[in-house]
Amino acid sequence: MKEVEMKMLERAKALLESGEVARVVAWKKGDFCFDPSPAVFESVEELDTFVYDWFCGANLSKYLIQIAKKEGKTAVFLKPCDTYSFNQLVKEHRIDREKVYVIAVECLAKLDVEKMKAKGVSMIESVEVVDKDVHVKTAYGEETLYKPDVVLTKCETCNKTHQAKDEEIILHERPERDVNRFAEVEKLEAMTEDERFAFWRNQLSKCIRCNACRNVCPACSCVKCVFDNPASGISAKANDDQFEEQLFHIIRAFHVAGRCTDCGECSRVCPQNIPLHLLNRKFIKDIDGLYGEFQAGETTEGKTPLTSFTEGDVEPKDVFNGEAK
Amino acid sequence: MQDVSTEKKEFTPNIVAFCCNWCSYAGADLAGSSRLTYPANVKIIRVPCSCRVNPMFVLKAFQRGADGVILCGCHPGDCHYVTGNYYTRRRMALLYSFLNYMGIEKERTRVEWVSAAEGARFASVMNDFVKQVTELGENKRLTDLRVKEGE
Amino acid sequence: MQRIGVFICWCGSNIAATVDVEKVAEVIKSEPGVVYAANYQYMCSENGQQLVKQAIKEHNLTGIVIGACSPRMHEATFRKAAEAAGLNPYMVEVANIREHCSWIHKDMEEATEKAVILVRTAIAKVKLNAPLMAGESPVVKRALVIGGGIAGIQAALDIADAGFEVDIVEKNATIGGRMAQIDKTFPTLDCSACILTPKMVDCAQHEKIDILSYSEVEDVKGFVGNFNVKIRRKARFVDETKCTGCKICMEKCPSKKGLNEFNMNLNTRPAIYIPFAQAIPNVAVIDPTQCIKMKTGKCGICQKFCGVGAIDYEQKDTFIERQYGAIVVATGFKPISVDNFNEYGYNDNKDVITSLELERLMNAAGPTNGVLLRPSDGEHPKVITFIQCVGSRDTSGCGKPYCSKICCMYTAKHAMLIREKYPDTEVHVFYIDVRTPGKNYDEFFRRAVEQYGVDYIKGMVGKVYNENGKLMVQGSNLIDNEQITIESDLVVLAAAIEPEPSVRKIATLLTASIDTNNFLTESHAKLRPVESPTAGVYLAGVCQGPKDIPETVSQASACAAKVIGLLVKDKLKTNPCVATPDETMCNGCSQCANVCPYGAITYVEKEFRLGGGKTEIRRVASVNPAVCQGCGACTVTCPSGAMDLKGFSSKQIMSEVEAICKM
Amino acid sequence: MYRISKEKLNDLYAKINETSGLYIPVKRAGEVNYAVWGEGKEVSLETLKTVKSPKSMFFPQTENMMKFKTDGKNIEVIDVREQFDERRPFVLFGVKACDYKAIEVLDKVFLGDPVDSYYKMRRETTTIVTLACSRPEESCFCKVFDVDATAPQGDVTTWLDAEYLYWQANTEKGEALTALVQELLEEGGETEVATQQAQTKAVIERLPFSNLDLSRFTPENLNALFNEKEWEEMSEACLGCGTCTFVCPTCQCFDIRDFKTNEGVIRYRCWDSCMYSDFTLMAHGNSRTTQMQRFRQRFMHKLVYYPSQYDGTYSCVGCGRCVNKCPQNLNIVKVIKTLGGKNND
Repeated sequence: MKEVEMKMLERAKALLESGEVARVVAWKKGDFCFDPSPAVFESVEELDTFVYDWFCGANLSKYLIQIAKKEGKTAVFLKPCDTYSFNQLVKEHRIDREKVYVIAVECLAKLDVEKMKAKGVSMIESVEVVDKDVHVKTAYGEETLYKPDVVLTKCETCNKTHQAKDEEIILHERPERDVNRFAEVEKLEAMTEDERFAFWRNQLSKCIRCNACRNVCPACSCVKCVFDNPASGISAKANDDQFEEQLFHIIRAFHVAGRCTDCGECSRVCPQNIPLHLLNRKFIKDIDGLYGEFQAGETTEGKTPLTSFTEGDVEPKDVFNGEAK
Repeated sequence: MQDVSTEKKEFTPNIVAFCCNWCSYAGADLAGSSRLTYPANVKIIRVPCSCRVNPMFVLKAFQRGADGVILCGCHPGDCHYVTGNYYTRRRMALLYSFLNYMGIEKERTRVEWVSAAEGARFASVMNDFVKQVTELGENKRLTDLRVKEGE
Repeated sequence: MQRIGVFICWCGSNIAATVDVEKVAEVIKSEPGVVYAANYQYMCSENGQQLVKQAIKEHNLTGIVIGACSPRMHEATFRKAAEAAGLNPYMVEVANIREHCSWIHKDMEEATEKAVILVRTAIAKVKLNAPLMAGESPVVKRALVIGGGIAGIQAALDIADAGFEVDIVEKNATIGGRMAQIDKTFPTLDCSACILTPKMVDCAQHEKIDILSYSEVEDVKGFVGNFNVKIRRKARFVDETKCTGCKICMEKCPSKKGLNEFNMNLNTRPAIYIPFAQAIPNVAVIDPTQCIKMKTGKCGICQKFCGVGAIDYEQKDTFIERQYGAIVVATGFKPISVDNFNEYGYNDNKDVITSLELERLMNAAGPTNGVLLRPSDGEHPKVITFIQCVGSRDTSGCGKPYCSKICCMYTAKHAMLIREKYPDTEVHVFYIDVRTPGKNYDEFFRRAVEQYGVDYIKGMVGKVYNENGKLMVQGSNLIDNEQITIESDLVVLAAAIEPEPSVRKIATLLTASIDTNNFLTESHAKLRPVESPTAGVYLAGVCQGPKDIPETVSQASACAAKVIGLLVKDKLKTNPCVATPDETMCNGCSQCANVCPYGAITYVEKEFRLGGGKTEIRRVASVNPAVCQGCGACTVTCPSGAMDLKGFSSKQIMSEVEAICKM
Repeated sequence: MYRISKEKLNDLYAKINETSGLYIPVKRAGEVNYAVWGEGKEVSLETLKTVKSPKSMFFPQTENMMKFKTDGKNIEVIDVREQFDERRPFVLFGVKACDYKAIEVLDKVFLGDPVDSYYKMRRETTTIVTLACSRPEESCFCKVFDVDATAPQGDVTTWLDAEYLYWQANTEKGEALTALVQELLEEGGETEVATQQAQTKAVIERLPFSNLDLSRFTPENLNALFNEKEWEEMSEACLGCGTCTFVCPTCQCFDIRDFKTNEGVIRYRCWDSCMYSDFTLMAHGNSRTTQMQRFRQRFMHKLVYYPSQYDGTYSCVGCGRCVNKCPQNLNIVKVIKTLGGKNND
């Protein structure tokens, strides 16, 4: 990762120096080794704090909606999953593709510090990854964690490849894996209605309506969200009732259905660790199963499954009768 | 309701039916002019096309205590607006499947295509849906308890 | 503050017998916002409307709710009444307490309770209604008639006579349609060509009519008053402006094996041809599948002989675009394929023919010059058996469920003509019922039976088979309750008719709805029978439903009257219940345009103030209110709810939901 | 000082529950939050940081303020505070030192003039049992705000080690609660507690954020701080979500909204966040139109405006929840380090 980071830094410097781009969207160092933040660098000097490490899980594409409107070209480092969001935003005319210089960077899965802490590691001082071993130095000593246990949930089943690039910095190809991203959805589908209801009640009752999932979501790019708009008839600032906990997440999932690229940011940012990606994945799974495989963000053109149809589409009642598959 | 209410009988579900103006609403009119009966707890909201029905409306109905929501439109291919019901079909197939995934009883939601000529079918669909929801009982999972506060 | 007036109609006893209308009015009086509530026997009557008007004025009402029959019935009536009293017509809502309440419930208490809820729901909605103003759009004073059969011809002539430009688009090389193929017409037995061709000539000569033959509608954009139509002028390989119709090319053409479509493929024609003698335009056309020059590159005889140099083998399809204010669809019909009916042996026996084929065999300009000779051996048939309802009233799935309406009459006509011309011929007709409603129709049928001695047999035919060169027609005689077999020389099938298949494409282009049998749907079966639900589109002839020539002509003239009524207007009022985006919330994602069936949504770049002196340019949706039909597909696609529908706003519908759920 | 063996804690909870409601860290669907105790619930006192702070005991995320009952055209106003008398007293159990300090911060706002009767009622009928920290982590910086994590105040203070919960009443309310559960308690624990306190203090000294410099956050520097150009850069990654404000134990902003019921209207208040774009939306427009302005507001309030109003008390207690939970790793520590004073470098 260090090697990749150096190459990225080199390119960022070169692009800024040459004036080819006016700014670079990337990550900057935090106070620890595990808390980088998205950042905009506008000069070579600012790049002092540039970082690209195992904790750069944030999807930078949504920032481009505003940033790319600024004068000049913007360079951005995008991981494979981020490129889908980027394409979807280009498709929805939220980003002018011409104004962005996309540098595709390798990912190899990012780490989730909360999962590491949950393994009992605290006072982390440094982290090094060698293959599937995560070597952690802490104030209390050294520990080694098994990487697949502590990657971000969104990285667990990721098989995405770069869909947009003007150039790439990839030193290690992530091997193609045999993963089923719908396994958890299938598990829920196999439950009874009562069990599913109990599962989601339990999860959604934790929701504090902080809107982190919505605000981080690249598909939630509305100028004004219905939930913030008193005129919409469903706006609310808190979940005053269990119904509202459900309403918010149902409507949000529906609004991004067919547009959600499964970037998994919603689950990453949820302070209560609600597996929100399982909501969006249900829509993705249904769309794939009922209307043919569709991956939002693969292209920057064309209609989405919910803005298209075929005359022979499955009838809603047959979805339940199992005749649809 | 104070003035014309009757004392609480056994459970009668409250059903909201969204009907498109051109086919299903006309079908309901035909059911009426043919004097075909269906339970009074079905209440119809007229929309220009089934594609006007936003999932928000469906959820709003459940929030306010509806026990079942049924959406009726022209038969696929016969939409007055050519393609409206095709979008409805996809939207509602996905929405209802999703609600069920959240643990909401799938029997509470339905989509039916009823043409202007199908008065009898309109009545029978409503009778059947009311029966189905009655068997299911009260909507407890997707209702807002505040709504009935003070009753 | 809202001042709502509520009017509960008794509809005589239609509502009042099941709903306690007085109680409803009484209960509703205490609803917040309601300042006036009344009930009356017939709200739609002159007096009832007067009551509404008076109350609006006296009580200064800001909105009214009528509890009455379906809004599909009288919404327009009450809107007009409101407007007359100075209230915006869109401040009216109708609670359907008849079709959706009194007529379907028996228990008075229950029905009354429901009526109250329905009225409350309408009140909840009307409180959120906004006064709407109908927009205006200009009217292009030109009409398009699609189809050049008798329906199209009649409509075009009537419209043109009123002084408006009309274009007839006909997919075939000539106008005339099915009627041109018919020999005689019932019930008068006058010669079809004799009454049709003068009308065809009138069309050709009318200064207001432009005939675009051998052309098809390719694309339709726009809306009532302002359709933009793209028309494909198919390459006929003959310059229409030069060809004089001299027919030398037809004589010289060495390829003469093309099937003559006009004669129902019963004989052949040259590769270059004029469909029939009276064709309009009287211009040849080359069939590229038969033309030797076009298939092999060698020949070119017609070009050599054409005195005016009209032949152009290189001709390509061309496109023209024209604007129209109104469109008449008159695409007509075709007989169904009888391939599905193996039992009648049509495909196996040359002497089993359809009625339209018989028309050509009887016609002086037909393949046999009007002498009735059977196709197999050219002999005079001595015994002819007609079979009616082939594919009509057929619920088996092989044919059509509807009655084709014209077969009884034309079969009687055929039988009569044959008996008249060849009295030695025996004519049998198998029928299920004989349907002859119409002026002088039954008399005509009776003449066939009584004067001409046609043998009508009530019963169905089970099988037609060939035995020693004779066609054995095996059927049942229901009157005598016996199975019979008739040894026949010729069997004529009265095949059902169906809409010309190209109508599907036309319907899609026009966004006109179509029924399960592919007939175009009229706006109202009784009260608006010639209008399509798509504004500005009118229906004439069989494309709308089976009908005979007089009916077709009536409908065509009715269409013309409607079109004239539209074209005389300089401007049209548009439906104000259209989608409208809140630009401050729109993010220009294009999802709405993706689902709009009318192409009513476009995008514009607009500058918005962000506060702090900053501005931002954003791409936002813009709806053409004259094109939008108000379906609302876009509103649901828009996640931010920036797109809303006037008259059926999200807030209105949700308030209705709330009112309904509050039981 | 008393102690109770950890095995008997459930009995303790049950005993308290006999007379009072018990609000205690409970694990649900993997996360620990304060919740009303009940038999079978998984109590997790060991959890250092509940996701939400215990402030919701006194200042719930949503709270009904009054109701309007409509009947035809008549409206009746119902004061929900009249139902307060029927409410059970509560014991808030397991409050960490930082969170207890946060309650003091809230008290200044809600119990100062004008008194918030809703808050006051809840506060008065609640007995607070605090719990000392024994294993602080890198995101903790309560020491910066003079909080002693090893000796929290409250009506009762407790300490937890591998075997026992140690118990010491501080107030009359605390004594009363002690009397109630006396039968479950035994004497002892001073030595163990002292040892634990010493150990924990040593860890706290070594925490990376324990020595942040706040010296620049004074009323005199208000304008200078407000106009710092760093706000722009610090806030550029801010999503404008409400996570920091909703997990914060001292954030106290709320909105008042109406909900339409079948019978009328419920007027309730609910937490609001200054990070939200429409937080300052008023009839005339919005006075904070950029995320930078909102971001600046939050930290200026915590570190400058609040202390100016309340005798220098900061409205941050160093619990570190925002450090852990911000989706993009922005937090008050980064603000303090950037603007707080020279000694932060």
